[in-house]
Order: sequence, then C-alpha cells, then structure tokens
Amino acid sequence: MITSAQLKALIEALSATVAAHAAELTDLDSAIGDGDHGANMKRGFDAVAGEADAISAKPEAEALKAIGTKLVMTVGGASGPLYGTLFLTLGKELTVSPDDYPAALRRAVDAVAARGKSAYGQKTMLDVLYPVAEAVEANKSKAEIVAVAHDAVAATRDRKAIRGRASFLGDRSIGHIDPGARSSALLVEAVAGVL
Amino acid sequence: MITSAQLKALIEALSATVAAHAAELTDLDSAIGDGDHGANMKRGFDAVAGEADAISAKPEAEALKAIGTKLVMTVGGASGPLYGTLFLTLGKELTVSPDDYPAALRRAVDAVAARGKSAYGQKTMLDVLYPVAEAVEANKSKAEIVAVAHDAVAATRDRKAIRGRASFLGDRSIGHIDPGARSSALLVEAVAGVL
Amino acid sequence: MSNVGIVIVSHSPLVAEGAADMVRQMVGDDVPLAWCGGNPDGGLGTSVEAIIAAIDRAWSENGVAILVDLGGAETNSEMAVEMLDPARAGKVVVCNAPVVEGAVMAATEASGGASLAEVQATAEELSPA
Amino acid sequence: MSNVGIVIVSHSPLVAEGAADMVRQMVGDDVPLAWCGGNPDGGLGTSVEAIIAAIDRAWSENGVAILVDLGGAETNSEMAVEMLDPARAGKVVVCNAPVVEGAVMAATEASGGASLAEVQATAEELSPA
Ligand SMILES: Nc1ncnc2c1ncn2[C@@H]1O[C@H](COP(=O)(O)OP(=O)(O)O)[C@@H](O)[C@H]1O
Ligand SMILES: Nc1ncnc2c1ncn2[C@@H]1O[C@H](COP(=O)(O)OP(=O)(O)O)[C@@H](O)[C@H]1O
Ligand SMILES: [Mg+2]
Ligand SMILES: [Mg+2]
Ligand SMILES: [Mg+2]
Ligand SMILES: [Mg+2]
Repeated sequence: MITSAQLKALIEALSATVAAHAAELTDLDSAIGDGDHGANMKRGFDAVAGEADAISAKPEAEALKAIGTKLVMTVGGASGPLYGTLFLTLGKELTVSPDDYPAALRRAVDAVAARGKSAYGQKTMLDVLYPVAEAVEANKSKAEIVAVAHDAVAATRDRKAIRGRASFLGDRSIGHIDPGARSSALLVEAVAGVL
Repeated sequence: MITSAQLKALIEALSATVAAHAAELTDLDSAIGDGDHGANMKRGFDAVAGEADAISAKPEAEALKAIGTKLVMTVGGASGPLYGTLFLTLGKELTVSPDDYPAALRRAVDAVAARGKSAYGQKTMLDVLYPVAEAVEANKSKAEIVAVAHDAVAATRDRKAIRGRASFLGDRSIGHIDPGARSSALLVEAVAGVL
Repeated sequence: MSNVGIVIVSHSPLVAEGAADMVRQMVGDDVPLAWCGGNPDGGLGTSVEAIIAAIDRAWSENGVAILVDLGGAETNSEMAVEMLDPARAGKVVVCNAPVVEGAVMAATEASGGASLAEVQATAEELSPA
Repeated sequence: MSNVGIVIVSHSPLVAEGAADMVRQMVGDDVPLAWCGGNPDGGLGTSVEAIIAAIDRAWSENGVAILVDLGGAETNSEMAVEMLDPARAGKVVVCNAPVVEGAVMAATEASGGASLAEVQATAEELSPA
C-alpha cells in the first residue's frame, strides 16, 4: 500500500519530470505530430500537482482514480484519455485486488489499448507500457524496469506509426521517436524514483 | 440576332423577376435546402443588372458570356456555376453558329448537366431546362414554351432529389418543388416576355 | 424536443462553430445542436469537460450523435460518453464520419425524426469502411 | 516552395480558417496554404473569385489540391479551376474528400514532397468510393 506521503512525492515527481521535459516532448511531437504533447502533458500534470494535497489525502486507489480523472479533464489531446484511463484503471483494479500491482498495471495497459483501439508495436505509448508491465510482472528491479522503458522508447524509432497523428505520415514517421512513448518512460522513471 | 435594346430589356426582365420572386425562391429552398436560393439569385442578377448598359452594348454572344461570368462570380451557391455555365455556353455556341438558338440552348443545358454531374429527372433546374430546350427545338410558341416550363416545375414536386442539397433529405424531398426548377421557369418566362 | 441531438467536436473552435452555422442553415431549430472545440486552455485540441457540457446542451431523450474530426477528438469524445450517467451514455454515439459534412448530413436526417441509429448510419455513409 | 499547395474552401469562413489552423499545426510553413469561405456577401456559401485568389496564394509549380465541403463549394471550385489560365488549370485538382480531415491529411502528405496525385489519393482515401 502506497502511503499518503509517497503519493504526494509521486505527484511531485511526475509533474516535475513532465515540466522538465515539456519542450523535448513538444519537439518530438512537432516532428511527427502537431507539436503539443509537451504542453498537453504539462497542463495535465500541473493540474494534478495543483491538487496534490487533496489527492494524496485519499486512499491509494482513490488517489490514482483522481489523478486519472484530472488528466482526462485537462490534457486536451489523445494522450489525455489514454493516460487518464491508465490511472483510472490502476485505481479500479487496486480497489478490487489491493496490492496486486503487476496485475493492476497489466489490466491498466490493456485498458489503454482498448481506449486507443491500438496494440503493441504501433509506435505509441503502448510500445513502452507493455514492456514495462511485463518487466513488473517478471519482478525485475526498479533499475531494470527503467532500463526496459528507455530501451522501448528507442525501439519506437524504427517503427512506422499505425495509430495517432504520426500515422498520417506513413513511412515518414520512421526514424523518429514517438512522443507518447518518451513521456511514458519519463513517468515510469519518476515512479521508480519514488516508490 | 438579338439587338442591344432587346438585351437590355432582357437583363431588366430577368433581374426584375428574380427580385420579385426572391422570397418565394428562398422559401422553397428553406423547405429542402439551405434557404438561400432567392438571395443567391438576387445577388447574381442584381450584379448583372448593375452592368446592364455595358453588357447590352456587346454583341449578343459576348453579352451572354458576360452575363454568365457575372453569375459565376456573384451567385455564391451551386446555382451560380450552373446558370453561369448556361449563359457562357449559349454565348460560345452562338459565336460558332449564330442564330441557331435551339442547338445553342440544347448544348448549354447539356453543359449545365456536365457541370452539375447531373441529369434530367433528379429534381433540379435540369428538370425544367431540358423540357424547355426540347420545346424550343420543336419550334413551339412562346406561350407553349412557358407552359412547358411551369408544368415541368410542378412535376418536380413528386420527385426525389438525387442531386444538390435537397438530396440530403432523401424521401423527405418528395412533396416539395425544387427551387432551381422554379427559378429556371421564371427566367424562361422573362425571356419569352421580351424576345 | 424529440429529434436526435447533434454535437460537433473539433480541435478548432472555429471549425466547430462554423459547422454549427452550416447545420443551422439546413435545419433551423428543429434539431438540438451544440458544439465545442479547443483544449482546456483554448488552443487546438479538445476538452472532455466541454464535450460533456455540449452533450448536455444538445440532449434529447432520443439520443445524441457526436461528430468529431481527428484522433484526439474521437478519443476524448468516447471518454466523455463513458463518464456520463450510464442511462445517458447508452443514448450517445460517436460517429465515424467527417466532422463538417457528417454534421450537416446527420442533422438533416435528425430533423426528419430519424432514430439515433439512422442518424449515425447517414453520417457514416460518408466514411470509408 | 516546391511542395504541393493546399486550398481549403468551405461554405463557412470559420470552418476554412479553423481547418487552416489545424493544417498549420501539423505542417508549419512547409506547405503553401490558403483558405476561403463565404459567398460574395460574406454569408454562408462560396465565391469563385475568392477561390481563384486562394489558388493564387497557395500556388506551387507542383500543383494545388483543393479541399471542399458540400455541393456548391465543389461546383464553384471546379468552375474556378476552369477559369484559370489553362497551363495552371491542369495542375489543380478538387479532391473528393472531407474538408477538415482531408486538408490535414493532404497537407501532411504534401509536406513530405509528395506529388499532386499522391496528395489527392491520400485525401480521397478518406472518402467512400
Ligand atoms: N490510438 C492511440 N493509442 C495509443 N496511443 C496513442 C494513440 N493515439 C495517440 N497516442 C499516443 O499519444 C501521443 C500523442 O499525444 P498528444 O500529442 O498529447 O495528443 P494529440 O495526438 O491529440 O495531439 C502519441 O505520441 C502516442 O504515443
Ligand atoms: N448538381 C446539380 N445539378 C443541377 N442542378 C443543381 C445541382 N445542385 C444544385 N442544383 C440546383 O441548384 C438549386 C439550389 O441553388 P442554390 O440554393 O442557389 O445553391 P446551394 O444549393 O449551393 O445553396 C437546386 O434547387 C437545384 O435546382
Ligand atoms: Mg500532439
Ligand atoms: Mg493535439
Ligand atoms: Mg441553397
Ligand atoms: Mg447555399
């Protein structure tokens, strides 16, 4: 069970890494999208951070749902309902089976795929989230999980985008890292730094 | 050959009948379209009337082309390029075969159909223009031609629209007169009153 | 009003408002109609909160058809529908159709008293399978 | 600039401007782009004169793809193309595609240096046959 203090530190770490990398995320999105992924993520996690006290006072599962709802309501791009669904589903699953983090994460990533009508390998955030879920299930160390996430980001470079705006570019999306994959790895790294 | 005085009277008669019936045309278009046919036609024929002197000073064929160009440039709805094409083609055909009005009219109506990717029987202005072209070819009297036009307007009521905005209504377009058919009959009647 | 309602969701508030003008020109006030566009800061994007509010404004007991433009507008609209009261959510569909042309066609169909399924099918005829 | 140009023609100036904003967000200044909307009085409709002027602003020697919304916008655009200098007219196509989605997809394709035929085909994939 994650404590209230950990929740607060988590929210701060997530919003800090998003803010620190907003320009990078925007640049990645400018290359193969509409150049707003940094601003979208920052809007969302700033809003979450703005309610850090109220959210972290809630029980773990409720806090995760509150983060998800906030992201859904504030991000404004495709990544909003996707990351929102990730946190909302984590909260729902942990309500049903408290402490079974690997199963909750797996279900949450499946829910993101359902929300996006997408799958692993299409050059999206799922290309990071699925390997991370697997590493968590395999009980890998935090350092290993973070390494898996960053490797998974790098692996999006050679893929052709099949979902999201980058898919409009067809073959020209090859050679670029997916912005949502990168933000996923940043979030994973922030979580690993706190828990 | 139509004289300059006749051309001027013709322009005045056309713009007068359109102005007098603008509200009616708009009402017809409100029922099965976007309610702008009266305003569109008035904008177009007012613009033509505003250059009545200059246009009627031109030789017949050139005058007809000038009317067509003016309509194309000012009507602002689908009827603009369609009536524009009618007058432009009349002018072109009369340049090639002066005085062969029946052939020029037939070719002009065919050009309207090509412009609209449409055909007789689809509840459009063509449902009037084709019967009129036929009546002219059959050398009917002016009164007969006008009667053909008005009968053709009435016949659009029971048809289902296949082209133009009214086609969006599907079966619900049945039971209404087509606004472009009505305006065609008004133009035919005005021409018959002058020539 | 018992006709199916129409909601227009675009990344651009200008597109959404202009499409609504085109719809009004075809159907007048016969169809409940609402639009939204722009992310929560007003930039290009969409807002789940604004979509929920638009569904509310265009509410009809016979259902509401949502027309969206690109990816994020669709995902955010689907999210918005799921966040509705379940009794309402079952009466709202996100159409797989172009936003402007779909809105005009869907609204024209709705103005004749068509069902939600008919309105959706009319809009979706405009889209490749 | 050698990329194919994009012209957006809507009955509504708001739709045309908003769609152009969405295009610019995807492709920046890599694609010649122009829009027009409204009849010659500014009401909903289209203007051949404005379309010709927009083609001029978005001119590229590699061609111009026009995206239109409904009937009159298409007919007026086809008329506008025919009124161009014949050498230019052969390099302009009116796409059978939804105006907003088609403009974004066509411009994205054009920004990669695609030919006019490729740009048109990309936009038209969005339309049922
Ligand atoms: N259908 C989808 N499934 C999974 N991930 C997606 C999908 N669509 C977009 N994404 C992710 O979202 C990222 C883009 O987010 P963002 O730029 O905030 O939204 P938008 O594309 O609406 O501008 C992409 O890089 C990709 O990782
Ligand atoms: N494709 C077409 N072929 C022939 N006539 C058409 C076509 N489309 C529309 N029309 C005619 O134009 C009339 C509508 O003109 P108008 O209201 O001025 O234009 P819009 O439909 O663009 O508002 C219709 O009543 C019909 O007679
Ligand atoms: Mg983006
Ligand atoms: Mg975006
Ligand atoms: Mg009309
Ligand atoms: Mg009109």
